[in-house]
Amino acid sequence: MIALEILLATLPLVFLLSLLFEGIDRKVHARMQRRIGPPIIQPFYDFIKLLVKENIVPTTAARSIFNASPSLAAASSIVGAAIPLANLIARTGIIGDLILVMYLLTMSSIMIVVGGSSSGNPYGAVGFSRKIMMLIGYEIPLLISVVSISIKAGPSLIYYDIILAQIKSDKCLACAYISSATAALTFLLCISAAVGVVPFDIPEAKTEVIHGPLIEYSGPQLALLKLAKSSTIFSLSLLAFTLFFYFPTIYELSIVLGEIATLGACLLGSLMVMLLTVTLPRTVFARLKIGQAFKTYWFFPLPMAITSLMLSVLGW
Amino acid sequence: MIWEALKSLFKKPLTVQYLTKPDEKVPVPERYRGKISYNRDACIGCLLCIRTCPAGAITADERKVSFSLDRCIFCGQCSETCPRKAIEITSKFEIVVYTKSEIASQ
Amino acid sequence: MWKIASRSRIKSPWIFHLNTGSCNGCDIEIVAALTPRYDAERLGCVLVGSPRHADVLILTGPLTSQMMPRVVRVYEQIPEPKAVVAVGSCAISGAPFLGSYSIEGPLDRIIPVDVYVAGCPPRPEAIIRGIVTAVKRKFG
Amino acid sequence: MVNEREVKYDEFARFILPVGPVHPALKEPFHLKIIVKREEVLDVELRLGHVHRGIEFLAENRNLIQAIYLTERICGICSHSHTTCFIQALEEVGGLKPPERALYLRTLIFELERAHSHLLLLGIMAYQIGFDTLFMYTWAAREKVLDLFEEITGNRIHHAMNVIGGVRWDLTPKMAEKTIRVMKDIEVTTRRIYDFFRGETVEKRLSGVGLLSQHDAHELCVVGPTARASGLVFDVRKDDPYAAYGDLNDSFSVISKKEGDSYARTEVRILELFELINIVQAALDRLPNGPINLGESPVRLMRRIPRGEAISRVEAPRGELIYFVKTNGGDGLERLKIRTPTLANIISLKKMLIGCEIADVPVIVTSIDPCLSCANRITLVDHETGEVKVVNADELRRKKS
Repeated sequence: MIALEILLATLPLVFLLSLLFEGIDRKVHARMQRRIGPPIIQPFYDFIKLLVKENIVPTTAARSIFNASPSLAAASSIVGAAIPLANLIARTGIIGDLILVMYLLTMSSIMIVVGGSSSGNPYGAVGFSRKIMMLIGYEIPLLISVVSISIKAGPSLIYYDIILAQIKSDKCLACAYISSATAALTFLLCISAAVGVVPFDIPEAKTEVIHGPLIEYSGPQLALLKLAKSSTIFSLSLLAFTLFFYFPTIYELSIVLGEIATLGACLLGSLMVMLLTVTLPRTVFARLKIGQAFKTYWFFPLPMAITSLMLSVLGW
Repeated sequence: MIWEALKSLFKKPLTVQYLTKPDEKVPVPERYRGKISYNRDACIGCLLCIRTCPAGAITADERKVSFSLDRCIFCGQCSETCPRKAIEITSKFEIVVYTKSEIASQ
Repeated sequence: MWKIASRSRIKSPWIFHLNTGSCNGCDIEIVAALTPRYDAERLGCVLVGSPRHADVLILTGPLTSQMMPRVVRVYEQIPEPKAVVAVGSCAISGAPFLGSYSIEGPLDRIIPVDVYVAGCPPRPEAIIRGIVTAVKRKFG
Repeated sequence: MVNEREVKYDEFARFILPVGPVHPALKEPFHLKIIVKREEVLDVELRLGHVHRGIEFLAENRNLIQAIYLTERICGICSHSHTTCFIQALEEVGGLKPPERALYLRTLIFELERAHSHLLLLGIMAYQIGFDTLFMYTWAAREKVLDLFEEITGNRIHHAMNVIGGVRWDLTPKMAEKTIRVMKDIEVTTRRIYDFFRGETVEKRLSGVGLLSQHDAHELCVVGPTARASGLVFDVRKDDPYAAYGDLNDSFSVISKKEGDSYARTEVRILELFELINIVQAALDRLPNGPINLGESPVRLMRRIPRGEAISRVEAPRGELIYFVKTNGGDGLERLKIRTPTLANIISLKKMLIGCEIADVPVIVTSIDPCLSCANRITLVDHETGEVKVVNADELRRKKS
């Protein structure tokens, strides 16, 4: 199984890339506020520092869940990011891996709030109820948009098949079909809620619920949770770019450097996606209230996702 | 707001790179009330400064005065009260110390 | 390995700020240290909301009797290793408030303080310098 | 059966959420015990006193000059208002009349302080709703005002500008020029900030939140921008002019809004920023020449103040500030009583908070611009009988020992 080996090899790559992406995000965010901002490797410093810090488990916490959930969250989101990256490198896929990735990413964000609510802190509990409400809001349109794109590309639930479809038609899917363009828009709109950054960071709002689920975590546990969050950002922006905007004509030009050029271009593209969907909204919007965020998602992305699904079934 | 943010992205940051670039500092104005300096020879021992110091940082000491700078609140009242200008305000503001007694020597 | 750890600690001091009865002067200067002019984040400083995440505890104010048990609790909640910075004259000695019935005297009576930053209030530059000095001494 | 289950669910969903005394939304310690049901706030219990430093008691044991600096350190944001108010009372007792130029300079610093305080509040407001960029922009503009303070008075926060019978530092023509330049800058920035505050997301978070009707505002005796946002037109600068406000009466008008929500309270502050720019410009235009204080040594002036009492009030950035001063004829105070604007406003929080969402709590608390270091007074409430008992300093000391 060469694919498994590649998958294992991608894990450290995901770790590095997601922290690097977070560093770039913070730098650009700072520059938009006319500050210098932290150095790009700042997330690495933070991660290592938290790893070697003391770990405190509050006496009120349900110990086993509290201890297990950060590792579970980090593991599932890193694997969730590694699968698409490994498939992109190995140029293969297994049936249903797209569903697996979406599931793992959701799992990671659920694990974070489960751990938070097991800490026994009332703010953790508020964070939990808010996160569940947010999940209902964004998860449905997100999944529908993925289903819509997979219908267009096959229909197939293999991640690499969708990329193959784009290579075959020599066009990115979002440029080729109206339904895919709508699905792409939905997906992009959902990213900032799925990763929980400012207009939708309601479950972990610092000034309202003091980081919500993260409140009682310290040291290595917190490092893992932060890693889970940044690799979710990385994974979702990579997915968004490769599923919808994979421009095959550009990548397949250079045959000599083929693999590396393709990968590099994909990463650059997903960086752009991240800057557009994570950094920019968190710079220019204020945090919404839970009711408003919920309404936002049910009024715009959900109808859009359903439209795109219908259009793709109709073959547009 | 979006335009503002994007424009700022390409503007020079407002940051003064204190500590990360040598010799870069926000300028200290002339009137800045920093650490006080005491000229013992000019002092005539009228003890008026002790009466007006709001923090009780000045104590009598052999017909002159001595300062416990850890209590100083940098109001500059002592230098204003002093009839001989024996107490002067300097513009020194970076007083970062490990123990309280070091404040006087910094 | 140890070198990397201590370098990371120096490069990423997360701050928890606690007001123990200060007049706001030092508190707004601490916040001002994060704003574009001074931008403490370029040195890795982030203001966090929960003491569990913090490395550096910044204390301002002369320590009122109501805040005393809370200061101890917050201090205990911060995971090791930690540094404590006392900002402002009140935090150092109690300055103009000494002698009041509700002041429990200088901070270092109840918790160990690593670095004192004098001033009333100190300029944001001095506060940044204080944080950097504290982490260098404590974690370096 | 169904009923029982409903009741149980109700009890499950209802829990107590402590806000403070240590909370990132509050820069100062202050305790709110909030009983919430899911996201809704059912009841609020307010507790103050975490930053009570006993300043009134301390001032009674010090001489007048020391008391000036003590009142300055009541609050770092409105330090000049406190000293102005205190010194006005002293001057009234002593029958001292500060020269015209001193009054104008006091007014100038006063308005600059209002500018810095309002910009600060706008920034904090943006920070509370998670709008970091707006917070950064606002505070970057505020830095310019602080630079001005540093240049004129020698410190960014505690100005130490007032002395008995005048002011301590003069304004050089160069500084006046710079002030005008900075004010023009601030006007431009404030316009931009106003646009941002009118933007979609911010308005969504603020408007309709924390309603305080005109009737309630009147009943609860709120002051300052909080009252003016609820439709009460009341401003000490206009109604009972002090310092140079009598002469500058024509250069500004009192801003007032009818809505009474958090957005109106924020908007009043933004519009007041424009007004105060006018005041500063008018004050600089009409600045008379002459001495800036009575030219006597402070210690001698302090001794000239006889036994007597006076009440003085000013319009601090947060509202009406009242000082009652009773001197003992020596150089000390017999009694000092301070009624700060936040103390008047903070009671209205309970009215505003009940029925809102958890997410609105920091917004509402910030919208009255609480300055808790001003507001802490000791009042003990006996929980069983509900009896309210005010404890004086002597009793407290006995309790401590």
